[in-house]
Amino acid sequence: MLIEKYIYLAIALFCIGIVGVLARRNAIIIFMCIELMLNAVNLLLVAFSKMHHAAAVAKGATAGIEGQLFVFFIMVVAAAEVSVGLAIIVMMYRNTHSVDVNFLNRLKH
Amino acid sequence: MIPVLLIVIPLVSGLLAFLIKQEKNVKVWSLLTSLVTMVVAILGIAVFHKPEYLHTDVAWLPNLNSSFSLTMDGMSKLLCLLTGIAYPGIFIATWHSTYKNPHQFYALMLLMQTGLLGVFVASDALLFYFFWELALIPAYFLCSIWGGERRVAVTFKFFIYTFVGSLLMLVGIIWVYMHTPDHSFAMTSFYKVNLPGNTQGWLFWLFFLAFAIKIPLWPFHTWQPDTYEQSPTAVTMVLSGIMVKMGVFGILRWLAPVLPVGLWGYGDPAASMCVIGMIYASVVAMQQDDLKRLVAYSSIAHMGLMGLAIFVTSSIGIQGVMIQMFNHGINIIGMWIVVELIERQFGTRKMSELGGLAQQAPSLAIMLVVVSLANVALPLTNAFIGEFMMFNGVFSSKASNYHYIFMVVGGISIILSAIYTLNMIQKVFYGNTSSLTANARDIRVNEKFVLAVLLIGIVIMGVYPKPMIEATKHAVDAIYSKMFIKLP
Amino acid sequence: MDISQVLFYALSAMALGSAIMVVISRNPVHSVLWLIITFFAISGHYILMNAQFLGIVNLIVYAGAIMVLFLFVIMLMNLNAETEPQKNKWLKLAGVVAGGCLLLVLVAALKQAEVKGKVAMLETGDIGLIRNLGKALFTDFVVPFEISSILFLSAMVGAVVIGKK
Amino acid sequence: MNAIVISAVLGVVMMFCGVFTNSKPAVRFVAIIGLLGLLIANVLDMGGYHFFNVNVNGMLAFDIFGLLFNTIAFAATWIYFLLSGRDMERVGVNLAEYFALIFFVLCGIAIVSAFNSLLMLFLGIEIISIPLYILTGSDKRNLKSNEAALKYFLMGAFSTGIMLMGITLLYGAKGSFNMEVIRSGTTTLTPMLAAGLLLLLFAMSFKVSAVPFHFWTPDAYDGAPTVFTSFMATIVKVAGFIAFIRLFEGCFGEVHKQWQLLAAIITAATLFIGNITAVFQQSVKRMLSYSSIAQAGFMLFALVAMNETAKEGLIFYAAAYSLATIGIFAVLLKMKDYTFEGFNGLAKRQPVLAATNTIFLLSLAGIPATAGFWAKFYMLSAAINNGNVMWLVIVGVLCAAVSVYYYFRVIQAMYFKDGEPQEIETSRGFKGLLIVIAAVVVLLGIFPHWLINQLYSFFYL
Amino acid sequence: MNVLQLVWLVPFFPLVGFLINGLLRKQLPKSLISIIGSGMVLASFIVSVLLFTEVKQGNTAVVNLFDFISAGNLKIPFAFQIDQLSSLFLLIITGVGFLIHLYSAAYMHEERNEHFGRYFCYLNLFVFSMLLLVLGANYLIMFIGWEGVGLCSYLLIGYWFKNTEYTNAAKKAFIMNRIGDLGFLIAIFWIIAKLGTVTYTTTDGAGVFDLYQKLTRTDVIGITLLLFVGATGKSAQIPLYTWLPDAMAGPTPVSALIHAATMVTAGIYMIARSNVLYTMAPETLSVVAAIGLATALFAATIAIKQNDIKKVLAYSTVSQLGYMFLGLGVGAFTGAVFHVMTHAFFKALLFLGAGSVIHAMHHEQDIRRMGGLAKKLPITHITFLIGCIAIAGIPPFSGFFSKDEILAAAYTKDKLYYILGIVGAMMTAFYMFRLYATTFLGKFRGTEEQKHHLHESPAAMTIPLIVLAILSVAGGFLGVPEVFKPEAHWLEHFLAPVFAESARIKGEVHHLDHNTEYMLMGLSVGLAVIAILVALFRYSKKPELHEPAGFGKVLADKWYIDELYNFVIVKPLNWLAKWLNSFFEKKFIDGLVNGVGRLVNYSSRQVRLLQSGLVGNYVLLMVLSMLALFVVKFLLNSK
Repeated sequence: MLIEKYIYLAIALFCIGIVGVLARRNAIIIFMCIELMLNAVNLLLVAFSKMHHAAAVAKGATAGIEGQLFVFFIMVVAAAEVSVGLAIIVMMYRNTHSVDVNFLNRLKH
Repeated sequence: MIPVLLIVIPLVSGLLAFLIKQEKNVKVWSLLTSLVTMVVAILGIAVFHKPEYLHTDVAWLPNLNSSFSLTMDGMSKLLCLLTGIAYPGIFIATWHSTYKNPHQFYALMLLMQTGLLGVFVASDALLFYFFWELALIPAYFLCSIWGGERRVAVTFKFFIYTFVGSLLMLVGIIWVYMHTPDHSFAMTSFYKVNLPGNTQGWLFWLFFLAFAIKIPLWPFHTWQPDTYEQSPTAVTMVLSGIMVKMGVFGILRWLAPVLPVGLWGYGDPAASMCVIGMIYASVVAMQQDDLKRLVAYSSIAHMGLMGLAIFVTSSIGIQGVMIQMFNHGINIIGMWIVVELIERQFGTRKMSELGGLAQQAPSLAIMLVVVSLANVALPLTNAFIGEFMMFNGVFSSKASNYHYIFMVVGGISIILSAIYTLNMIQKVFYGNTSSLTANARDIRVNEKFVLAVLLIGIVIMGVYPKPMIEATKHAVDAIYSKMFIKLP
Repeated sequence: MDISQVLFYALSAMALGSAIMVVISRNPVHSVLWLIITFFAISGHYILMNAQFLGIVNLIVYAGAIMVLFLFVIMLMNLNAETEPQKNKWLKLAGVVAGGCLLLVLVAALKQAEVKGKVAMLETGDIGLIRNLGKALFTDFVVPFEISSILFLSAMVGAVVIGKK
Repeated sequence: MNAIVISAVLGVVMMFCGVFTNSKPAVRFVAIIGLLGLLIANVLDMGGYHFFNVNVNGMLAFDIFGLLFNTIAFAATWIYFLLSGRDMERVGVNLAEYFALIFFVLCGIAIVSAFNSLLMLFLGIEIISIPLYILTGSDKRNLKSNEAALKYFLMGAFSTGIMLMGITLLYGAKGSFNMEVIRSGTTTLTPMLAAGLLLLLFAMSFKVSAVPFHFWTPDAYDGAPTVFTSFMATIVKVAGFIAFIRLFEGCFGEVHKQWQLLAAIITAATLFIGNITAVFQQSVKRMLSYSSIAQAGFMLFALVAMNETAKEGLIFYAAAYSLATIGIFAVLLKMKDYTFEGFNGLAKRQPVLAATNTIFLLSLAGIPATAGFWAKFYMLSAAINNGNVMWLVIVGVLCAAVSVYYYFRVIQAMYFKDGEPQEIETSRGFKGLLIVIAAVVVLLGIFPHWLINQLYSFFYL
Repeated sequence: MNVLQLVWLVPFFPLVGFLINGLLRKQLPKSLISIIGSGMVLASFIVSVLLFTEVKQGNTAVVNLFDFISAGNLKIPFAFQIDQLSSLFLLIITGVGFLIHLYSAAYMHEERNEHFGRYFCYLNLFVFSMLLLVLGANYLIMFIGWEGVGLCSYLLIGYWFKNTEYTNAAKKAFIMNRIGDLGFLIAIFWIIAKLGTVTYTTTDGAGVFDLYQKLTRTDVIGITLLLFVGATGKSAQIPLYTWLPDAMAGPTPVSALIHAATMVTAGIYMIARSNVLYTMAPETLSVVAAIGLATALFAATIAIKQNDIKKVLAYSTVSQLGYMFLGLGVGAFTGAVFHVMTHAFFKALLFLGAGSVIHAMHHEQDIRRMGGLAKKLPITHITFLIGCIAIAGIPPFSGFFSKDEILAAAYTKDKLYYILGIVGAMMTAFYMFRLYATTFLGKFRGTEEQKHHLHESPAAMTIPLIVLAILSVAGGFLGVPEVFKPEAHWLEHFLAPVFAESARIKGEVHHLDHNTEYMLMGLSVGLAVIAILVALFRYSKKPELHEPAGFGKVLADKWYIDELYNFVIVKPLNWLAKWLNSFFEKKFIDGLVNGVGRLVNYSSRQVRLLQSGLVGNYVLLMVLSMLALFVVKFLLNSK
């Protein structure tokens, strides 16, 4: 499979994620869209990892492995982030009974 | 050694003054300090005038090739002397003024003196900039705490305005520093820099702005009348008598010899600003009712002449500037003392509310008249010598194509200065007494003493200027030769 | 067009389609479900590229754990289409346009990418196997591995600080 | 490595401290002592005493630059603990946890000052960010704190996504996360490299709150408990810069010319927006957060100029800026009213606070004889030395002049205005410490190289 | 020791007097003050006489006191030059000066002690400055004296400082003088720029008058014109004359000394001193002659309708100064100097006489309220009459000789000059005798009280009158024209060395033949006598008491020149100042400066709105900026 296709796909997913962040007001949905962005990145990383592996397969069998490990770490971090992020969102909800980010405008100017 | 003492004495004593709580004590303390400083300055000029006494060079920032290097040369001598003399004079003359928190007031005054003296003796560009800014901070606090009604806003404007200028100068200094042959901030290295013409052109404006704002030259002058008006008079004396000289001094020491091509290239526009300023300030001065503002505008006019004399580049003009810096300092301090005496006694500086003082306070009147005459540069007063040389320099300049026009138009300010000065004398001293001045009393002994010393100085320097000219001669030659040597 | 290509396109379409649905679903619960479908599609891609471990982990961690957490929170808050706040139409449009432009710009920028024409190897190569990954993880990548533990610790402490009444 | 391990351990220790003791002074004491130990360990690291010989496999690379920065960051944090540690108690009950989180942040700082792989950068930044999200929202009942935390978190996560995309693109182009590999052979910016670079630039700009990625800063700083704002706005922020410089010099140093303009644009925008917006603020706290953006603009000069002067200057800037800002925040923490009016007449009631605060403000404004002057001096020198960006230098100095406007408003309030008497509790030690810091600021302002020379000479022992 | 080396004593004495009187004016009694004041001038006079005897033998000297300004190539010593011209002026200044000091002692007796001291201190300072002016060996020293006398004039005009009108007059005098001074100053710079020196002449031929040939035509015309601008200021010529009539606000002896006898002749002295340069510039000389003549006539017309005794004399002074310039303009340097001398005698006499009258009339100056004073004030009357005859140019009084010399030279130059000059002379005779007749003849028209107190002045006042009267009568014999007696023009021979160089340049001068000269003399004397008779006839019985109307009013109001100046210069200047101060300065320049501040404030207020508080907006802005930077990188900067 040509790498461009993966690139386009990943970018498309990434941008859909961004649009989601831009277009939604629900903090949880926004957060989910960010997760979508991360997944786009993961996909692209794996694709690149395979590409580099293919290019270097003659020289070293493990070339490209760091891409996949990076994906692993991204997942780890994402998990950590989610735990903290959801905690914050829940805390917010407890205080305001809303997850609408547009209500978050006590701090401005 | 001498320049170090000049800086250290007021600095240490100023810091100590913060701790002296009694008003009387702190006054005595600062007076003594200033007297000691004066003696040191005089010693440096008269007794220990060998180079080894007058030059200090201590490593400061080896990584940047900047050293704590101080030199009291021909150029700085007169200004150090002026600062040395002015301070005791100011302290004595304002002895009866009372300030809240006097210890802070006097401490800041002494710290300001440190900055001023530092500017005059620094022979390292970075050090110069340091002191340049340091002189400003105490001035800011002095004006803002002890000034008049609008003091905070006015002083703030003054501060920011000058700060903008000095930051631009800092950029210029760093640029030049990068291009010195030995990558050093030392004055000697700066003088060796040979930059291409167009670079010198824009660098010229960077430096020029800083100095023009400080001097102040038209149209950068609007901070000045307000600040002078709002500051306590003792501070105004320092500001106008000494601090504005920093600008002129800066041009002579750091602009003209370093960027001669820039100066040649843009001398005419700069000089035009000076000339316009001379006329403009004189005309505006005619409309002033507040004594302080009047003196402020007159100072703008006079400083414009100094700028003009430098920007048209002539040896005698620069010589004139050198001694005029001193003379103008003396005269304007005299002027302020009189203003202060009037304000303290009558609580107003409005000329329209005064009048007839000549009957009630003849000594004051005489002092004011003589100082005013020096202000209009009447012959046999000190200012005449300087103005004569400066105008002469302008007229005979070879660098500018418009020097005749500059001189003639600038000369009109001589007439205008007579108009506003005489108006002032008339309104304040002549005519009938007003309700305020009916019971005026004459001046006290200490004030009389300071003024008398000033007057004697004014006349002596006006009659026999030779020592001053001699003292600055070599400095003038040095600068002048540097202004020409690097012509492409 | 061989089977892997067919699969690729199918999975891509699925991923994109469900991703769009995530964004446009009014009901947050639906969004979560669509996102899970997206993750499945992406896992499919991983497996297609012979990165089985990641494919599995993706399903377990993301679809299984994280998304459940989301769903749980949404349920907890009782969010649904009615409570869903609606953004100003223009702002929404601006968001879409901006995102679209970004897509265009990125695509334009990467069209001439230096990797153009290279192939991402499908189904072959064994770097995606647990054995290889594990070996690398505990040799070359042991430092980041340990450090990620600090990350978890801090997240844990954080969750405690925030969550504790 | 000393710093990374020990700070992590200290974090854990603090966690357990919270479990085993309820005595707040004890917790604080442990934290202060621990941090001192961390500082010493780091200095020893500089001197060649490595406690942990870990094979980092090219993931980390310790150099003097990073270690020096660590030292400064730890020292600043130590001062911060001493000055404001007591004020943390007022935020909430989890004092030990706060300290633990701060230690984790320090661990992240130690990582970002030594990363050699983009993976470590990512981890480091996350280790810094996640505790900060928590700390921002640690005042749980306070809606502003909640809001700040959520905003910070959402935007932070967003920027993490951007950064990861950037890293991915670099990986695609170069096949490795190692900075040396990325750097080697990069003589021109190919499209993918350029795209990756841009995305990384955006993400890092976000972390250092450079305009136009600064939007989170005022809100997060304003909403966060003031005591943590102090930490975030100083130590964390300059750590971001260290990472920023390290990343861009390490990866794209060779092609500096090709992205200099972008950096310059961002810098100019940061200077402009930061300074201009600060002018109109009514709250000193919020003003300080804009001021931190403005100061970031100056620190970005290091990125634009990218030479030795710039790096040395950045270290200096870090120290000068952190010291002054921590000092101001420490004073601010004692105030009940964060508006400018709250400072009215402070000089009469608390001359020491007012005087030291004045020195800090002068330092921030870059007045000579304070450390801040040299910070700006180095940055300007670096940019002038670079020569291509004179316009930026001029913008910089004009903005510096604007900065005087808002810094001096505080001075004006303290000295030239009369205000309502308000109770301010200060201990003698607090005042003494403030005086010491002010003295250091002035000392650094007069002998800027003293500190650096001391550290260097120690290192070369 | 050469007596000439003592020249510094001449200004030294008045300086000492100035210092003593100035510092101790409150302590010393009036008598001592007047003794010191007058005595010092007398001492100067004695030294001047000594010097004069030396100079008469043909000895001249330049005495260097010390280096004044010495910078670069420019060396200006503080030096005195004693030669024929300066020594003559010394005699006039100190001699007449002494008499006036003496007179003042009595005249000012009513003043309070300290003011009396102040008066004498000013007066001494004036003498000192005037002596500097004439003694200076270079233009700069002359300029010092030049400004110095201007200052003293200012101080003395405003002596009664309570009166705002007086102080206005003083101010006006100073400012008008300053305008002239600027011209003088520029001339000095011009000379320095071209010749590098301002010393008149040196033994090694490096002075201005030695090197004048190095000057181009433009230079020399420019320099002389500018010097003349200075002269018009000091010597009250068109267009700068208006200060002099106002200067009569000062005490009368001051008017006599400064505004008649000495200071105002400084311009003549200066041109006479620079005769070489002027001879090189015939164009300038024409200008000088034209201005001089115009002033002479113009002022005379005004004098006809003035009713203030001092105003009449003031305009008469302006007019006479015009004659002197006419003399200079037509090349009769000696004649002009001669007229300076005789004018000093008779005009001082007239002023002092007027002072005596005013003294007697208790400060009444309006001649319409006088009349018939001849009997009450006999000495004043006689001496005043002598003064009038002298100024009218009736032989053998001094005025005749000097005026005639000028008119004869004018005739040689251009007959029109002569005709106009003689018309002026006629008018002079007319208004002087109008004054005389109205004041001394007819009936007394003052109040009873004035009449009661009317008495002759004390001896200290009358003695100077008598001495000056004698001089007015006899002074003319120093310059008896060649026609009467060959070689009798002592003054011409005495001054010949001073004007030798210009005489050489001019070459052979065409002399009038004796018949023509007699005819001219006859004509002028005849016309003057007619004018005198008409005046006496008209005014001795029925003086003109009503307010003048028609053209007379124009004359009485001085051709409205003051109003014109006011309208053309003063008002616009004030208006400009007001506009600059209130609009340009505050609104424009300061407005710009403050505008920058306000702009910062304004943009702050606007820019902070970006910080809307909404995460969506923030992210949108971030994405848009990312887009923009991508565009910058990839489309604009696609390297």
